Amino acid sequence: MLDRNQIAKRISKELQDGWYVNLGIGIPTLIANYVPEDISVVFQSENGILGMGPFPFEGEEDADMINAGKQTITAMPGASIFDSATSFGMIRGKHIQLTVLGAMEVSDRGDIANWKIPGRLVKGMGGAMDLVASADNIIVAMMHTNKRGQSKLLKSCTLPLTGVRCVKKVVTNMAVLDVTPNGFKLLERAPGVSVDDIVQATEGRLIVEGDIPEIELD
Amino acid sequence: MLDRNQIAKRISKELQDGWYVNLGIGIPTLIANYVPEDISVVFQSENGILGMGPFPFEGEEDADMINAGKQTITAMPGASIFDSATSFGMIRGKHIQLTVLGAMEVSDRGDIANWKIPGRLVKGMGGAMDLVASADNIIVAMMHTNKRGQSKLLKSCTLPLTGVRCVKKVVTNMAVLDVTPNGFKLLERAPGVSVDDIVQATEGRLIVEGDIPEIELD
Amino acid sequence: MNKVVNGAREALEGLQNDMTLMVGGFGLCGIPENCISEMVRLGVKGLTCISNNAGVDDFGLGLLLDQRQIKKMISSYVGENAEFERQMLSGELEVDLIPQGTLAARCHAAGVGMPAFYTPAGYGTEVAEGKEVRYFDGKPHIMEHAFKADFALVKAWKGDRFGNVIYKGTARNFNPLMAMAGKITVVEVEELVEPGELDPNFIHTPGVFVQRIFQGVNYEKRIEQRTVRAKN
Amino acid sequence: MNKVVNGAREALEGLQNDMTLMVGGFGLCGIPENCISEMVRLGVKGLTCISNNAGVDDFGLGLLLDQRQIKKMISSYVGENAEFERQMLSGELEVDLIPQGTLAARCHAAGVGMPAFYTPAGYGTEVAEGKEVRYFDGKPHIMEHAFKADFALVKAWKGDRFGNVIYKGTARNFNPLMAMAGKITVVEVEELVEPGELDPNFIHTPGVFVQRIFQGVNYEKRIEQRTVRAKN
Repeated sequence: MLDRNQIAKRISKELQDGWYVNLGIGIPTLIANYVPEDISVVFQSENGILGMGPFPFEGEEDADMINAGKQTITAMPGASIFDSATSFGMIRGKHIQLTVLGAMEVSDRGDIANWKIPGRLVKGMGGAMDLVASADNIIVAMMHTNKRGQSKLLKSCTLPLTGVRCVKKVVTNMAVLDVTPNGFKLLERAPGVSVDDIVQATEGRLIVEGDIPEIELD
Repeated sequence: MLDRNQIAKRISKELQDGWYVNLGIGIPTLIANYVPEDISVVFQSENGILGMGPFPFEGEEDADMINAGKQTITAMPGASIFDSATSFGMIRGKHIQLTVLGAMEVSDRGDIANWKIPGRLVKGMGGAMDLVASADNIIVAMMHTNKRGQSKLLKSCTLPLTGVRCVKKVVTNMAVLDVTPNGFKLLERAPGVSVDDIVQATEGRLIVEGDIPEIELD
Repeated sequence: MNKVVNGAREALEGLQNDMTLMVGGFGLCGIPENCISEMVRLGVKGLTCISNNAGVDDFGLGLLLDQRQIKKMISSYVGENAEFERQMLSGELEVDLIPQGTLAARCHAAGVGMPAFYTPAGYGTEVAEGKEVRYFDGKPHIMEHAFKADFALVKAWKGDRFGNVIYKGTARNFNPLMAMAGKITVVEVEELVEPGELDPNFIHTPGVFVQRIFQGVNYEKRIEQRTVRAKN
Repeated sequence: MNKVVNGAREALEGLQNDMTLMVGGFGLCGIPENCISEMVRLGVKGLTCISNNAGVDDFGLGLLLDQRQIKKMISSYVGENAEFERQMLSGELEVDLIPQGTLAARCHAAGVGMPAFYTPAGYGTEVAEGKEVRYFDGKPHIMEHAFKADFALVKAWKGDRFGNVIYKGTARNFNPLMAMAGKITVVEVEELVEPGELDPNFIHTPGVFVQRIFQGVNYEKRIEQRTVRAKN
């Protein structure tokens, strides 16, 4: 099984030099810690900055410099700042090469649900619906099952949707899977996790072809 | 009869303190020379500047500072520069209080034709269609009749339209007229021009009520 | 031309019960603190607020929620304060949740005189319910409309008496969009400067969009999530 | 990340016959002089050019017209050169005239992923022929679509190797809009600077929109209407 940091590290291997990347809250945020040293990527925060840098040093926080998670941040050399319409213009206009989001459920057609649980307090979708409706390359980072052990990779989402047919890849604590027209295609399995374990933990259509290698983290 | 400068001077009396104003090419451009001293207005040029100032001094021309007529200009203190989408955003969004344009024909419903003569070379509408479709306050500055003595204030325009039901006021060499639901309403007549002269020179519906004062230019 | 007014009280003249307001800011970053305080003092009620978030319990729009001055919130992300939750769950407060990019675009559209546009955001979700769906290049989009707002309340960094303003850092966010969209746009700035002091080439909001401007006072600029790294 | 290429030749790699290009500038102000010269050298033919104007006889897009490289112009105002007139009247050149604000908005829409929008401009005129008309608040609007362009050729003042750029004065015009809208956006700048030299708070076009950037050479920056007043 991978932990949250290992999921982030595995996803960091998908990054390519020169990409602009939007990372959601939670596990996706951790990916910034694992960018391979030989490539350079630019992080967008949808509240209006490209070239988001690390957190400021203590005492250097600026209330006017935050990310979409409302955390204080810094700007890298070559950063740019813009309004929210331009920010989502970049997103809708497909200028961002990769979006990584958390999810409550993903369907084997690539539908995603990550904003609302009926009966519970709804906080809103923020920028998630714009991101999933627009980006060509969406990776979901999440646990394979929920706290009750039920699969989060489903035939159909049961929760209200955030977007339809948009997720391209899912990286969980158990596996790496592509979303294909015929369902989830198992690509890699976590160390110590068997194909059978994954079959058991996946409710949606699952394609297993040939030998499934272990996830490599280094 | 008014000359071109007098038409401009008469229209300048319509200006109000604090207004943002877009002046078309030709007679409208001359209005900038007659802004009353006790008011302040800001001129927009739709290629992307608010606060257009006078022409530069000889030797101080800047190829990167032009107006929509492609003339070299200067910027006033408090000017701002922006892209063409923002510029026409101001126009469509009704943030410009007055637009003054020339015209080939105006109808008594407020239609305007000023961009195309079939059979002649067509240069394009530039920003005129956006301006007339958007502005709430459009004044046309033109000669009352064409070179063959035919009225340019018509029942219906004969030339391809630039916009429909948009002109609010017409100031010609002969008269000042409002466009009302019942046609042109004569407000003022030029020195030496009789009401009868105006009736003769106006093909569209013309409302003449009571005494028509002479245009005052000072 | 002088759009300078003498503080928030004069800036909000004409603000009445049941009006619709745009309120700039993202979280607590770039919010019009002076205008919000003045609305609390005024006690206007029944407000509809278009704002990305709804403040926290004792700051930002939370102050208006606390006094039950807001009838409806139009936001993309809310619920970071307990009173908001209580009012929403009890049905006292109407909440219209819309995608953040659509929120931004609907403000922008209002400012630039575009009554409607098509966006892919929200297609296939409950956000699309009742809305026109249309395919462009084989991809479904939904039609969204420009907002209308009686007042836009905007926070900027510096501004001049013509209403030209600039923003600082990510405090820009929704502010320039809302500045373009209010019937009356009020801007509060940290520093009022003379016309000519701001470089015309780097104005974020041209004065044409602004009706009233004033220098704010006592900015708290509270930080919601103070995250730092240690210096070694 | 390095988007810097070694001049116009490298910047236009992949530019082929029959492509659609956006070309920045208003009149001769803010036009990509280096890219235009390179296109003449390349001899690409059958181009569709989206550009507010079409240059003059011996400068700007007039240079491409002269070599009959342009099949179609999409502009708001043209005909300031004799060869253009000749080609248009003889039917060699297709010309699509559209309102200037609509031209700007269709570029912007392309950049921000909005496939269509409604504008009042052109309603009731031949521009509206064949287009959907829709009433908003009782006022008629027509539906317009985002452009598509294989290349956007942009002229800026300064830029860094991430593609962040700023424009100078009214040479901005259509350039930032087109920069957002090209499948491949090429920016030529008067001065290439290091990342960090441009203030992040005052970038006109964030680098994310730009694929290739280079420092141009030999700018002529011709003035179309030199208007001055005498010093006394």
